[in-house]
Amino acid sequence: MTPFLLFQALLLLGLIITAILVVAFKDLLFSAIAFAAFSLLLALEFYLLQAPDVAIAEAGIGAGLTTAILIIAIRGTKRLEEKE
Amino acid sequence: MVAFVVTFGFSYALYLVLTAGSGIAPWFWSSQELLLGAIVAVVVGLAARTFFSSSRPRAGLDPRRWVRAIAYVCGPFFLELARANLDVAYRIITGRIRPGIVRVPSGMSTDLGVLFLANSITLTPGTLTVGIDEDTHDLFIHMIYVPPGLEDREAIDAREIFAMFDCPRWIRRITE
Amino acid sequence: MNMTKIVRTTADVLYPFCLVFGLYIVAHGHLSPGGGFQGGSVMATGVALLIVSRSYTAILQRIRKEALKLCEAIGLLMFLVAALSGLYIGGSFLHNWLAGAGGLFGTPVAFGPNPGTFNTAGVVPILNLAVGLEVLGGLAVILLYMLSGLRENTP
Amino acid sequence: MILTVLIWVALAIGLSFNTLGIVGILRFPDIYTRLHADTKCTTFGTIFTSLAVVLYALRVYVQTSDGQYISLIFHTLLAVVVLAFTNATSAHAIAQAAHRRGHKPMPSVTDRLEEIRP
Amino acid sequence: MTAFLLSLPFVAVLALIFIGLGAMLFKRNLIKILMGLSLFESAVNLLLVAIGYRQDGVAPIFTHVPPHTHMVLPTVQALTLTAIVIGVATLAMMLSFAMIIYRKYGTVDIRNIRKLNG
Amino acid sequence: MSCWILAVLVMVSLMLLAMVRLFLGPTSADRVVALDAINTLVVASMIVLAVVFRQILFVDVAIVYALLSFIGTLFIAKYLGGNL
Amino acid sequence: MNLLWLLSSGSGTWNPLLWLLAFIVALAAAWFIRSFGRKDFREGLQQEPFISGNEEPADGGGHIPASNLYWGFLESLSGYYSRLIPLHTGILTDYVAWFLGVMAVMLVIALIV
Amino acid sequence: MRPTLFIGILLILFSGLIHIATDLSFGQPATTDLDDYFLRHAQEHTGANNVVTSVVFDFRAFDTLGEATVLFTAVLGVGILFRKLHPGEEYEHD
Amino acid sequence: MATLLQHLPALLVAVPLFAAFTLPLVGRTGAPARTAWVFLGALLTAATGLLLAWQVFAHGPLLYVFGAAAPHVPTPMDSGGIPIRIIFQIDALGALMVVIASLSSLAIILYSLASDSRHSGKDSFYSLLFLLVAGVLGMVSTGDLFNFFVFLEISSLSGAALVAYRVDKGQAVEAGLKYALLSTVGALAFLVAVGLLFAQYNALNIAVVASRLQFTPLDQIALVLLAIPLAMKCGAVPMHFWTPDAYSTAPSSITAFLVVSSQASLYGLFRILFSLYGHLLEFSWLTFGWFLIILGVLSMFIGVTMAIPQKDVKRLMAYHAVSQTGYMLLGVGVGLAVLGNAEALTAYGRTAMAGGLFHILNHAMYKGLLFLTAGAIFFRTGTRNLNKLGGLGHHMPWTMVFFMIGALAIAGIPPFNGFASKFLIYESVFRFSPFLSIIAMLVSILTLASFVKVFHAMFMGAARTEFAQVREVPIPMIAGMAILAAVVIVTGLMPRPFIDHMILPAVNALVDRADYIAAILGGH
Repeated sequence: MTPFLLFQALLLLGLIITAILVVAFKDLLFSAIAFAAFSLLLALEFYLLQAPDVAIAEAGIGAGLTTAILIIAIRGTKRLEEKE
Repeated sequence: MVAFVVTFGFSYALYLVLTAGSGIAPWFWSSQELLLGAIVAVVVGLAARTFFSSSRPRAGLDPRRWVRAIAYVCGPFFLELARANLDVAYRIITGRIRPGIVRVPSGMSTDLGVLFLANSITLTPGTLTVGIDEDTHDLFIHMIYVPPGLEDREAIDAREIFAMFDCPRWIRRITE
Repeated sequence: MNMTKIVRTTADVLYPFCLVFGLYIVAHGHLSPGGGFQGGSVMATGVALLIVSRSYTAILQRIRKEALKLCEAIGLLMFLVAALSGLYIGGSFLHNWLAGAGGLFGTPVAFGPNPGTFNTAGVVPILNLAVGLEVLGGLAVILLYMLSGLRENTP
Repeated sequence: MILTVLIWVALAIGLSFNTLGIVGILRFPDIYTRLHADTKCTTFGTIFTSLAVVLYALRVYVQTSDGQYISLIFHTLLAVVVLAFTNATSAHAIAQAAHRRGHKPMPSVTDRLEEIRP
Repeated sequence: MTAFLLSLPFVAVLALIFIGLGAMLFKRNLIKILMGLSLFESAVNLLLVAIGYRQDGVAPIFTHVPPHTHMVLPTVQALTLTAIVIGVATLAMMLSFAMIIYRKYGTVDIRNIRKLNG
Repeated sequence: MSCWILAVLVMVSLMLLAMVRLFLGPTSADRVVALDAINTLVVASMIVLAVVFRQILFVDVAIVYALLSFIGTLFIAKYLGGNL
Repeated sequence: MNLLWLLSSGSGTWNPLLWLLAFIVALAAAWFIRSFGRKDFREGLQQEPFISGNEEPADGGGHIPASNLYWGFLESLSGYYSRLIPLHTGILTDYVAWFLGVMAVMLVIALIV
Repeated sequence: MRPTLFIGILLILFSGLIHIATDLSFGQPATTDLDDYFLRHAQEHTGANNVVTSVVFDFRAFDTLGEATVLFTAVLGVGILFRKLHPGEEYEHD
Repeated sequence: MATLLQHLPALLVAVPLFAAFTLPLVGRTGAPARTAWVFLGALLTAATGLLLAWQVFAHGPLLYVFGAAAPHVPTPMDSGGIPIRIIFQIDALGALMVVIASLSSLAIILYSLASDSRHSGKDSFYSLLFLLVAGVLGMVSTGDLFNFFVFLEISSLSGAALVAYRVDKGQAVEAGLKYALLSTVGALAFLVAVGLLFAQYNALNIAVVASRLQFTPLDQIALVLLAIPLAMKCGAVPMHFWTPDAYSTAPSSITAFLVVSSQASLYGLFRILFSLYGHLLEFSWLTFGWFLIILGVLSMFIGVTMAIPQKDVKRLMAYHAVSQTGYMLLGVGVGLAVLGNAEALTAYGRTAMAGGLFHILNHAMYKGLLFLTAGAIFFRTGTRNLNKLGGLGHHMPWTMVFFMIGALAIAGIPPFNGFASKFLIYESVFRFSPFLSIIAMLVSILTLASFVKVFHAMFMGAARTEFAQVREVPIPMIAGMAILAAVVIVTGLMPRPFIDHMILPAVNALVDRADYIAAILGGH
């Protein structure tokens, strides 16, 4: 159990938690926020896997612009999911 | 034109900071980086001159302001920041809070000044800029601990919320 | 509607910063992490910063959509022309004919770890710039289009 | 040697402030006070961790006089400055949006902003 | 157990793929479905990067590289870059579709978007 | 050297803690606060990881991060304020 | 010449030329029969057509709409269609589910067989 | 009925795709000749220190052209969706 | 000129891309300039494609290495015998698809110059059309897995955008969304498979991966993940639901090219199954051969039975497209099922595959023609509802003739080209399994019945007053339809030269996997 592995395990745990949060939230805005957090952690994971190019791309495109267009789309539609 | 020069200078300085250490030992920058930085700065200057330094562009030409800005960030601002953090840490640990939103006339006339003051306030002593009156440049500040008696006053002078230094004056000297 | 003056001023200050940093990333794409996409997306974020800090009508007076579209088209055509230039020289489509040939970008680099100089890598910096321009224009125009759609969605 | 100790100290300060910030986020009762904890403590903690990195780079630079550590220092400083700047502004933006949305500062003694905005 | 730990990123990839697919199958809201798609996309990106990782490798950049012996595989990173940009393009377009559908149909519930059937 | 990786481990754990607020936060603004905290921590850990990996150039990623995740926060704030 | 036209499948052959010839012959026959018609026919001279003793409804009313064609076919296969058409729900999730389902089935087949 | 079916589909898919996690070894790629070629020759062939960039813009530059095209496609697609229709431009009458 | 001929595979993609990239700039100068530019682009694209195909059929497979100093040497000297760059590998099968795409694109662009002349957003429309063409051309000529993915995305994104072109009522957008989402999910599954293959063999070139393939469980997963999305994209039955939606709401010219696009996916499917995974053990041949056969039979039968009750003419034709795709899957599936059996392969396997591949060409032509006639009807009458149409034969004689040619061809009436390919399929499949052949014939009969209905509903009957203003469509539309009709008649009357010089080489290119690999890696 090297620190690297532990670190990665924690990070991947965080990734999975945020992914579940993205799906689980009923409010789409919360989902978008969780999605931004997911992108952040994913970029950190890329960084950890020695892929800085990908990390920058994920940072710029995933965390920044994807959140932006998600928010615009949520504004353009409805914020709350319908009840089942 | 002035706006372009200011933006050009800012961009060039930024680029030089980014590429510092690129040169061979006695030189900080290699010649290529200097040239490329100039090109980049010209492009950015053309593209961003109407946004950067939209108000009072001539003020940006004064080098003393830049020096003062750096000095302010390293000196008074950082110390205030440290103090504020100790304060907030104390509040976090003890949970002793008394929050409220107060009105602070900033007395700044330029946008940049308001920005600096607002960000200083947000980062420094137990305070957070919540709103701004667009015309009078009055700031609405959320304080984590409103000292008893302060909440009754209509407006609070900006100097009172900084503990050690007269930050508004510093900012005024930088930006106005 | 606008956001507050503080945010607007921040956006104004950060906009040249984003552009400089994006161009830095684009220009150093062959030396440091980054490249066309990354730098382009950073620059596009700079534009997005302006877009978010103002209302849609206000931003259309400051930024021209046509200019961004032109940026995109120029980037793409630059890429294609650089690709076809390899064909003209006698190699193939997308042949990196500048690399190692001397001249502006043709300085060969030493093998192994080295600090790197800017004027290497042949066509790669040109392609980086092309893609950077394209991504800048493309992402910004997408945002503007979606915002324009937003205005029609709200009654 | 002194630099090493300083690095340790800076790192410890940074980490403890980061921790305090997160604890504050979890502990404080309403959005504005949480913003206080977030903006100030994590920014301050990051400044100190970055300071540790800067000190480390300085130490290595003194030993090896390798130009890349200069760029490490500058880039770290730039990152911190940008982070502080954007954190402050985004804290303001969030606070303003929350207030406009109608989140009252829950335990509060006064709310002057409420008075001018119907 | 050790093997499991060593292939942790792949486990995470698998989990993310199924979270994304689950969102696409069980959610009714179009935006949520697109978020699930995006999660799937991210999982694929993570898979691509993870298969290129080498134990103790360094990033494949020769500028200021520390004196290591081996680097991680560059090709998959290049592929991932392409995939990321393709992903954001796809997502932007599909979100625009969703906005227009809301404008025309007044709903983003997937059960009601079925004028074309039979 | 291990102090750096320890610091990163602590920061990743803190991210997981901040995710609690992301999950709990009653309003979306609280969640944005948590996102902001995660963002700051990611930048900090990226800076530290650059030292861990001895890859100086990795700090660029941190700058991109600090610069770009701001845009997502602003979009969310604009949406929350009802301005978008 | 023959090779150019002849299409062989290994067990049978087909010559499009012959079919073309047959068509041409048929056309010729048709033309031939048509030439027996009255030369003095003009538009509008003919009687109004009758359908089952009734006059033809005006303006294409005698045209049978497409839905009414093959009514008997659809009726006799109604059991089949009542199962098949509801499968085409138009719901996006179902589309994805069918895709994933086929993928799952093939995955099992590929891994087990 | 339907959710059960979906869960079944996902379970079967999972049982198949679990091989991704069990068969691939993290950190030890099986064969690396292509990437070793890139790592060895990228500097000499393209003069770029960043091998990823040299792959993206030289060895696999055609993918990059395609990717830029995808972004262009998305821009055109979004534009075509939000375009202003001519007055009276109508397509479907039923 | 000689050098340009040498670079044809690159120009094949570069010309439509160039046209697409410049169109937004050219379009600003005015409508005539745009029309001229579009026409020129279409002409050049088609010319490039046909020239390239001619080269391939005359001189054998073409290789093109992107970015190399010598574009025709697949492996550089210092790489140890592996290709490192993206390689276009166009053999006879690819050339067949290039011919199809070139011919249809020319006809379709000609047609759409008139049919879409009154709509807004034309710059983007033609740009996207060129991008779609470029995507399809790239898909059928690339020899690289990831590059295939990229072109798949280009074609599906531009296709989705074009499907949603008629935004005013929202149904087109719904169809576009469905198309885009399913394509994206499929493409992502494809990408996972590419990742799995890369993780094991560290190669992306199809030939290299094929030469290294060991058929581990991961390879089996990758096979499924590669094959199913492509089967979905070509509209095979349990995953065909997007097809009628997208085909019925898109502009007709686009629909005609979407057919070609889905056949490019079919090409990808065949390429994966034969060239990449062609050396599997025999049971897997049988498995995947039967997989194709079952998909084919299901597609044929369900497609045609779903077509009969339709009221929307384009939706009906879309179901027929599904049904016709079944023939191709059936023919090639029989070939795959007997791939390990050399005797059966020579006896009827190759014939079946020839039928299937010939059907691809024929189907693209006559189905394109049919969709274009449906578009012509819609262009003049403004409705696609069969119950509202009638008596149009009085006003639109040319359209009626073209429709008749297409309908007879799709129903497999001699001497049109549909019969030529169906004949090959019937005869060879009968020797494989008589039952399948009988189903195929039954489906053909049902197809004829269905088109009799359409013909009756659209063209027969007395002239109606509400269509009194309807005239024949403009010349460019007739020209576009005439090109396709001419190809239908020529391939119908003279199938033999096509079979001998285009289809059988394509069949051999599929079956002889070693040649495909040897073209890249050298030796046998």
